[in-house]
Amino acid sequence: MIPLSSYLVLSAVLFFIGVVGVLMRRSIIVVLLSIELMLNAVNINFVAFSHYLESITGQVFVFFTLTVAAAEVAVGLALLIAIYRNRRTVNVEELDVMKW
Amino acid sequence: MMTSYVLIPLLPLFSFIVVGLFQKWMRGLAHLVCVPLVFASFGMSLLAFIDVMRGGPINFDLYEWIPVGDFRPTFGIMIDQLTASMLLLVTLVSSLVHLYTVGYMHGDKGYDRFFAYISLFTFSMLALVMSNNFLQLFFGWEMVGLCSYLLIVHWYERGPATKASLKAFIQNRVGDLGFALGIFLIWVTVGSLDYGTVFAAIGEHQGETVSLLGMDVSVITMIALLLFIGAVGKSAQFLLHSWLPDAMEGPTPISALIHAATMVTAGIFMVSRCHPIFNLSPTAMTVVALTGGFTALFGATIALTQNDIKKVVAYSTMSQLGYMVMACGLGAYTAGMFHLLTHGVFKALLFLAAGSVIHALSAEQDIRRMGQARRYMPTTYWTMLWGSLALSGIFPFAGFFSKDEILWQAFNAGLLGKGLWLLGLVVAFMTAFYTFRVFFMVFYGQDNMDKEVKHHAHESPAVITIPLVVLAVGSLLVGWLGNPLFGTNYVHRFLQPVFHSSVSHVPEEHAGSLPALTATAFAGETDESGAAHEGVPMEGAPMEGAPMEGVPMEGAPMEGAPMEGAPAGMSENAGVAAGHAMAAAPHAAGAAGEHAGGHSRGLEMLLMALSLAVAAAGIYMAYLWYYRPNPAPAQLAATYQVLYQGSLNKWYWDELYDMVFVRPTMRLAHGMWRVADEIVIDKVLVDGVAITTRIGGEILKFFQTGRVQHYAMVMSLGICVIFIGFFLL
Amino acid sequence: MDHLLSWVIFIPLLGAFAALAIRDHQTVKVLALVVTVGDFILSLPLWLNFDSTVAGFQFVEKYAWIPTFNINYHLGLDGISLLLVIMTTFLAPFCVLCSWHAIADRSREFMINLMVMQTAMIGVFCALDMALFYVFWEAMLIPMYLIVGVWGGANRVYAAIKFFIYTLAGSMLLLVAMTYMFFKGGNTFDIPTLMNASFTPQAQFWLFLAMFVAFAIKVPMFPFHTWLPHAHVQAPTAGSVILASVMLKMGTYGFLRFCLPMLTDASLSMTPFILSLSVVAIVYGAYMALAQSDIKKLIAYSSVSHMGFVTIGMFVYNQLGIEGAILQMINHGITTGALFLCVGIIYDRRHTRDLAEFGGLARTMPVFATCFVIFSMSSIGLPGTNGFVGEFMVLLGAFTYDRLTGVLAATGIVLGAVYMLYLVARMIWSECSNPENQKLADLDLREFAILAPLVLVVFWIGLYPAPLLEVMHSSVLHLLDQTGGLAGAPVVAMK
Amino acid sequence: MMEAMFIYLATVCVVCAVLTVTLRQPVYNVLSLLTLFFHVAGLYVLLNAEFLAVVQIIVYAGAILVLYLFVLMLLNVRTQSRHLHRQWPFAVLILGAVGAMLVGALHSGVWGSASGESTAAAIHEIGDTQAIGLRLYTDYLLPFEVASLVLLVAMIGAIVLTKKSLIDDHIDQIKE
Repeated sequence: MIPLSSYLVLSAVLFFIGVVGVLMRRSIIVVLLSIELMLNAVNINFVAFSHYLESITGQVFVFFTLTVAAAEVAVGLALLIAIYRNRRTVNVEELDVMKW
Repeated sequence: MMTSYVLIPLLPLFSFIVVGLFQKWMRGLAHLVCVPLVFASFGMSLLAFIDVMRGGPINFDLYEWIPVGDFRPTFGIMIDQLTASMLLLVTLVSSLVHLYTVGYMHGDKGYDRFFAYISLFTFSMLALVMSNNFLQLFFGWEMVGLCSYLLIVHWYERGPATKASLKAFIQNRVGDLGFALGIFLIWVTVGSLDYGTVFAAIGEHQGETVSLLGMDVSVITMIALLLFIGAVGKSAQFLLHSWLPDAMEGPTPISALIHAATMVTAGIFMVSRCHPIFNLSPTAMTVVALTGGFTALFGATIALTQNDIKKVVAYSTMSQLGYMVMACGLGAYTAGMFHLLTHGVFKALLFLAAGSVIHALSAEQDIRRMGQARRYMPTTYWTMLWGSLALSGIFPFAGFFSKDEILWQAFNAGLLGKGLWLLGLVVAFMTAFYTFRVFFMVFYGQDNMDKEVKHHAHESPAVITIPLVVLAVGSLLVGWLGNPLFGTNYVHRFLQPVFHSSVSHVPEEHAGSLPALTATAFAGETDESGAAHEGVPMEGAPMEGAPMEGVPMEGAPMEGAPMEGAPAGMSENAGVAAGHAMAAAPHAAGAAGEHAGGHSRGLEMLLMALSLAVAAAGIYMAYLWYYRPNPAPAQLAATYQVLYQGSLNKWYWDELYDMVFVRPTMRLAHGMWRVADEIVIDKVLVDGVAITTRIGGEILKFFQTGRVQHYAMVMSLGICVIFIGFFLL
Repeated sequence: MDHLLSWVIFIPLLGAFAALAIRDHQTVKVLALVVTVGDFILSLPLWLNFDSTVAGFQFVEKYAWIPTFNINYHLGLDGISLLLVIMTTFLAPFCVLCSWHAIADRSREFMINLMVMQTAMIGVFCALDMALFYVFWEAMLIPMYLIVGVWGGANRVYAAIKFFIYTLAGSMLLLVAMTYMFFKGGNTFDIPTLMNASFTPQAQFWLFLAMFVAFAIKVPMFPFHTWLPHAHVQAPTAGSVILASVMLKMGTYGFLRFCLPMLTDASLSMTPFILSLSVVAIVYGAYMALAQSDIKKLIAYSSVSHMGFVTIGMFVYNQLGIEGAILQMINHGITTGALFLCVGIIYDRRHTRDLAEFGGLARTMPVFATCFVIFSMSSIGLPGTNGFVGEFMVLLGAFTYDRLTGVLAATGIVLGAVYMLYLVARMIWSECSNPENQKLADLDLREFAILAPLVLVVFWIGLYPAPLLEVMHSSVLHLLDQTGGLAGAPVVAMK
Repeated sequence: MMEAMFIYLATVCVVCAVLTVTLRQPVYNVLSLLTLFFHVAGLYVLLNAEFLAVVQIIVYAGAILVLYLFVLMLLNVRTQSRHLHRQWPFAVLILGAVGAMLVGALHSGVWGSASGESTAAAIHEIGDTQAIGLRLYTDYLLPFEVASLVLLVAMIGAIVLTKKSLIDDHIDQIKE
């Protein structure tokens, strides 16, 4: 029997890889991909808990996460395209107008 | 009927309101309103005077002014003998000055305004003297100050007038501050501001002290001194004197009315009014006497060398006020008041005459550029002569009687009194000298007038000369009222109820307590100062040859309560008062008896002759030096350069005040504003907080790179810190 | 009439809403005048129907507002606030009138601001719920901020921001104190209830400190006063009048309404501190006024000095002092408001407030000069004018409580005369040498209509203040009762 | 057997995740993420969540990642010479440390035991899909509807953001 903690550890590892990805990549696309990764890590948690705590609610929540992820991708990519059109770049570092 | 006396002050107030509101449409006709009303006021004062003489004091309240808890000061009217005599003086001089103004101010741009103000002044002065409590006294006190201010600044376009007005108001305010503090202390001590209550109760607080700069001072002394500070300001006594000469920037009628006859005497009036308080404090009395004496000398020394005709008269006013204050300080209130009344008449005359000269000589005020003026203005010449004689104290003019009265009282008042008597004699000499110096320089001497001025020189019109003549006659006659030699001393007889029964205005039902309190007043004096001066007022009686009746209490409350009545009254009053009365009664009787003796009369005659001689010497010296051009004064001035310059420059008090008060204050104000307020508080402290915030923001803004990954990184760091903290703790 | 108080408060606001719908500037001005005059007339029954024998609140209205936090729409008047409300409504028409021509730009918006302002000001005095009080208290800032910031002088933005942030910073502390009192005082913001709540001495100390800062800034007490000269100088005339006459009273009113009855122990222990600051304010304000060459700044500093008398009067715990303080609040409102109106009148003509530019106005503008001198005398505290009555009562109260305080405060009598007469001498008297001053026109009918009623009030209060004092007695005695009946407070010997 | 499966799936997941984050070419990133998604679906199967496993593949692999690929191709972004952010060593270091701590904590933690009603047997009885559906359309009906709204908004947002003419018109308007 696989202990719950294995899933949790796996999920944590994936999540942190995702965070590192958000922090270290310059391309918006990869940043967005890292966010997907993080969402998936969370999903694993949900499902694992759902299984081990014997409650179907966890799976329902994954369903919602999926919805949010889809929406996020749609808007995120749309923004990406808009940015690319205006700035001709997908480099996060160059997008720094939000300062003093 | 009695309440109708409220009209005495209200008539001038009414004319002020009418003229003030409709000034624009008056067009030089203000006198049609003011003059009749002020004469009506004078008439009513006469009625009141007669009423008081027959029926005793009148005292009633109009309404409560500031009713708060126990503090219930009123506007009220009290006419006792003291007030009645002041009323006559004020309304008489005011009426005459109103009349005089019609001629003097004719054609002036502010003719109507001027009338409005002198009406307001008359109202204020009447409110002051007719008050029955300290707060209304203060009301009148400040209001007359305001009127004085407004009238000094009448010709506001002249720079000096503006400055003089400022000076007058502020110096008066300093005095008023003392006065106000005195009132506060009275309230705290006695719990009332009503004259009757205060004077009745003040004796019970004799032992109490307040601490002042670490010293314990008797509360009564403190009250007396604080009140006296007010008198110093208003009556231009030494230290707060320098506004009075400067106030001569105002038109001459107000110099006569306000700065000679009435307002400036308010201080003496107030001290006399508060004599039950002053009597209880020998310390305060000494201070008062010394201040008065010194002021008399001080004013006289300056008057010797002044060249502005009005300034000379102004300094002489100061000097004469000093006399009166001195008299009060020696407890000779009657003498002080007598001199106040006579001085009011002849000084008003002198001012008005001087004004007439100025008016005739196209506003020339420098006596060095006058001379031989008698040729152009005989009436003015004669009236001024009478005024000068009165001021110099020449028999039989008013000044002679009143001044000698004061000197006689001083002579009888112990060692201090003897010193002051000597001083008074010196001042009398100086007075005679400078008065006639002016007189001779103006009316005789060398004709130094400008051609242009001489061309226009003329006798003043009747509206000006009539008041002069009236006052001249007055200055001849009024002294006889207080004549100690022939007939009755009416002034003493009339004022006696006031100064002998400090609570003459207390309603009838309290009459029983009067003798005891009277005796208290006596006792406070005789015990402390040890002088016999209060015995003096009774000397009018011995003259009459009716020793005991000679304490004729015409005032109703005292009726039937002469000396033998005193013990009866006393028995009803236990406590300290009774004890004092016991001690005082024999003394008073003794004093009366002593003066019945012939030797004091002979002495008095001798002293009179002496002072007359001194005055005559002063006049003669003036005659020698100034009747014809004479180089002697100039030589003398050159020899004693220091003294001459000192006197000419008023002993540099203006400069001193400028250096000690005015400049440092202004500099301190500017400095404090620039440094403390603008820089330290505003810029450093208040704006400093804002600037610090801003600097903080300026530094922190560099953390806001606008790059989302930096933000995320910082966020991660935060999480990291939380984690580490979580695991470590 | 039911809900009279609510009507008095909200009629100006309704007027403001009505003005929003009107485009024409002239119509809005007339509307504003009608509304303010109507509001004043409406407020008179408050006084006439006021039962001066009752110590508690009258004309009370109480409805639940935010039940979650036990916040009520609770209004009422007592003898302390009644006169302040009347004064506010009395002065409002003059503010409208004096802006008639002076505010040429966006006058419609200005009038709307004035009316909103009035609602908030009256609301502050009437609110009996701290939350409601706070709402009005803060609501007042916004129109004032706009009045100074939009219609002010050259440096208006700086002044407006300074004024706003400074007072807001104080208000924050008030909010904190209020919140604390809410929780410790039995989950209520109700002022009459909180007056009976007791807080521990230590809590009182901190509450007092927080409220002190809030109110001291508003008064303004030394050394929190520096926003005042800036705001006054920059504000348009109506703004200055409101600022000086009404807004400064909010601070002192706050002390009377909150600190004295609710935080009795702390008030008592802080009294020496407050009295010292007040004495400093009197002397310091006078000195500052002496150094000014800008007329408005001079009057602004004189306000600091005069408000010192008010704060002294409140903290001497006797009837004379407190009633004197309330009366002095009214007097200062009338007198200083009138002085600012006067300055506005000549500013309209000359567009300068520099003292050096003036002189000899008595010649060209005699009626104006007369009014100005009268108001100056009132400011100096000459007997017969309103200034004297309040000042004398306060000083006598102070002297009764503590001799030294009384003596030091009394020096304000002299200093006040010095700077005010200096102003009068430079402006009204002296030679009319500046050619620009020689052709000045005297007051027109509108300006005369502004000043004449104020002159009458000056003399009325000066000579017959009894009607005003009468309504205070019960409330003030009640307040003294709440502070522990300190009428016979310790008399400290003169040092 | 299950353990072996888990180890395989977990290892591949971690490797793919690392590759996703580190590879230079965006296409490779997407492809490795795709692989990861498949393996996560495998994990779901291990956890008896067959329905979610399928949804994972359909939505993530089938829709989302395809969308990414489309965008990549649409934009044709050139590979950058420097694909890592300057702060990457810090990020790795700090987050590695935190991650290690967290992993340690999770690993050694004691987790609650089963107590719910949705046991494996219970789910088996009606089927995974139906179990989710029952819950979704009863207890979570409102969130479900809100989710649909979110999607709608996202859709409209995406259209508005990407519709070239709209933005340009707006910009033109501003410029005018």
